[in-house]
Amino acid sequence: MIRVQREDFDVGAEIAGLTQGNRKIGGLAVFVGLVRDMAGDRAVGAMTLEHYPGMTEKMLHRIEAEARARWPLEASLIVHRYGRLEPGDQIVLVATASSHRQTALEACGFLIDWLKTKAPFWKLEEGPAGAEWVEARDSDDTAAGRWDEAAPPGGEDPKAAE
Amino acid sequence: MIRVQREDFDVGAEIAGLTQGNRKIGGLAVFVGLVRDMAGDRAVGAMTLEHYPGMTEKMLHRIEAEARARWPLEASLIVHRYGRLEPGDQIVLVATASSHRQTALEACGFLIDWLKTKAPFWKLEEGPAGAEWVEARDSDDTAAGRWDEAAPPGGEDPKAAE
Amino acid sequence: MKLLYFAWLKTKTGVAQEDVELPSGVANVRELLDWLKGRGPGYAEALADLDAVRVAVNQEYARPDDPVGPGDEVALFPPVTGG
Amino acid sequence: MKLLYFAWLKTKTGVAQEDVELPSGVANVRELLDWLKGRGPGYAEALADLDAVRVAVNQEYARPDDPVGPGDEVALFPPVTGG
Repeated sequence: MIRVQREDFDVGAEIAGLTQGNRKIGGLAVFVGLVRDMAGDRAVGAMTLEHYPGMTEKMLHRIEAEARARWPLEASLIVHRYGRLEPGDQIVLVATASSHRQTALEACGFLIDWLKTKAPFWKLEEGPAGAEWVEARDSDDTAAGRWDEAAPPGGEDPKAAE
Repeated sequence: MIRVQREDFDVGAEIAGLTQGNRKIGGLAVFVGLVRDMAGDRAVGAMTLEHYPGMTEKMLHRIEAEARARWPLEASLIVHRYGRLEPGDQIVLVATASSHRQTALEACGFLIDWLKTKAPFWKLEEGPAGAEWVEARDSDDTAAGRWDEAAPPGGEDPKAAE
Repeated sequence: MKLLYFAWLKTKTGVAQEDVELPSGVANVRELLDWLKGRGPGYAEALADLDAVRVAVNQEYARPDDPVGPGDEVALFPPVTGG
Repeated sequence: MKLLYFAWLKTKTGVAQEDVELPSGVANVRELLDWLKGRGPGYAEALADLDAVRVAVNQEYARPDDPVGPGDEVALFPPVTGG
């Protein structure tokens, strides 16, 4: 299941709903991304998350489907917020449940890595010198690339031009 | 922080308490272990978790300290239950928070892997053929062994005799 | 064709969304970007470094040689930074 | 010495906890296990496969050559299965 929303989410309620009544689940892995008050050595007062409505949902559905094709999951959930957020606010929730813990943990890591490099969101950070669009990090591409060996999805996130 | 308790825990409340007021946290990783209604192909009606009071707390503290020595964590928590549990019940909670997501995810995986092979808990499963002590799995040793390369802790979990 | 711009591509072009009529000779992503560059200084600046530009055609990531046509929705944006 | 038994080691020995007086010649974990084996059929069965037995001395995992003494708390248990 995926959701894109402006409102905050309740991690406890989300994961309770996810595992409710499924007695095959032995392990639940969860990742929550939060707004920090520093980006490198720059203070961040707040940030605004822009996204591409329509394509965002499409990509999140696809990323989730890819995880479920790679790992035997009993349940999975991605919730991503957009709009203005302040330090301490929750940005994204990824949760995966499986009969075995390694499966849940791996799939959770995969989802957040892929989401970071494929879902069309952009962060505008408000710092002391004004608002700046956050630059994508090579380390995120590297992290996402770790998952390419197994079964490259093909055709995603290429450069638009050389 | 570590806790060993008979009572259930509230994941939402635990992680809210863990991240509360710390604006340096960019990523929170959580693992929850749950009782399944099957163990391999055997139905499980319930299980009882026995532990070694005193040594359990000592080992959990040490495992947590090892994680914090290896990764720059802003917060960490292990809660492990004992006593009689039924399918769907929560057994263990591991949570790690860091400024970066990979740090939190790796430390979370480390904690649950090490806990599984080092903390003195034993599961007695009640199946159709009566109660059976769960046997330790080689795959858990393998999973825990993944973390040995970096900085072997030394002296833990040896065999008592050849 | 419907064009969408996000993040600093929107700031630099000064446009979030526009409908354009494709001139003849614009049949793929590369040709579309070349044509857009000539539409004004804002576009030229936004598209100066194509390594920093991602393109989606009908909400799918697209490559330079992928075709584009009058009925398409084409989005231009920087590498994503969500999560 | 205080001895503790957990899981199926407790079931087989029939004892959860006991205080024992060490005979002379029992100064390390290996010697302790050898001596315990001779204390009755339950002990012999529990300690038949030492590969399946873990030992903690004063709540620290111990090896066969580690010393044990009268004031120690020694626990015997199978490989752990928590988490």
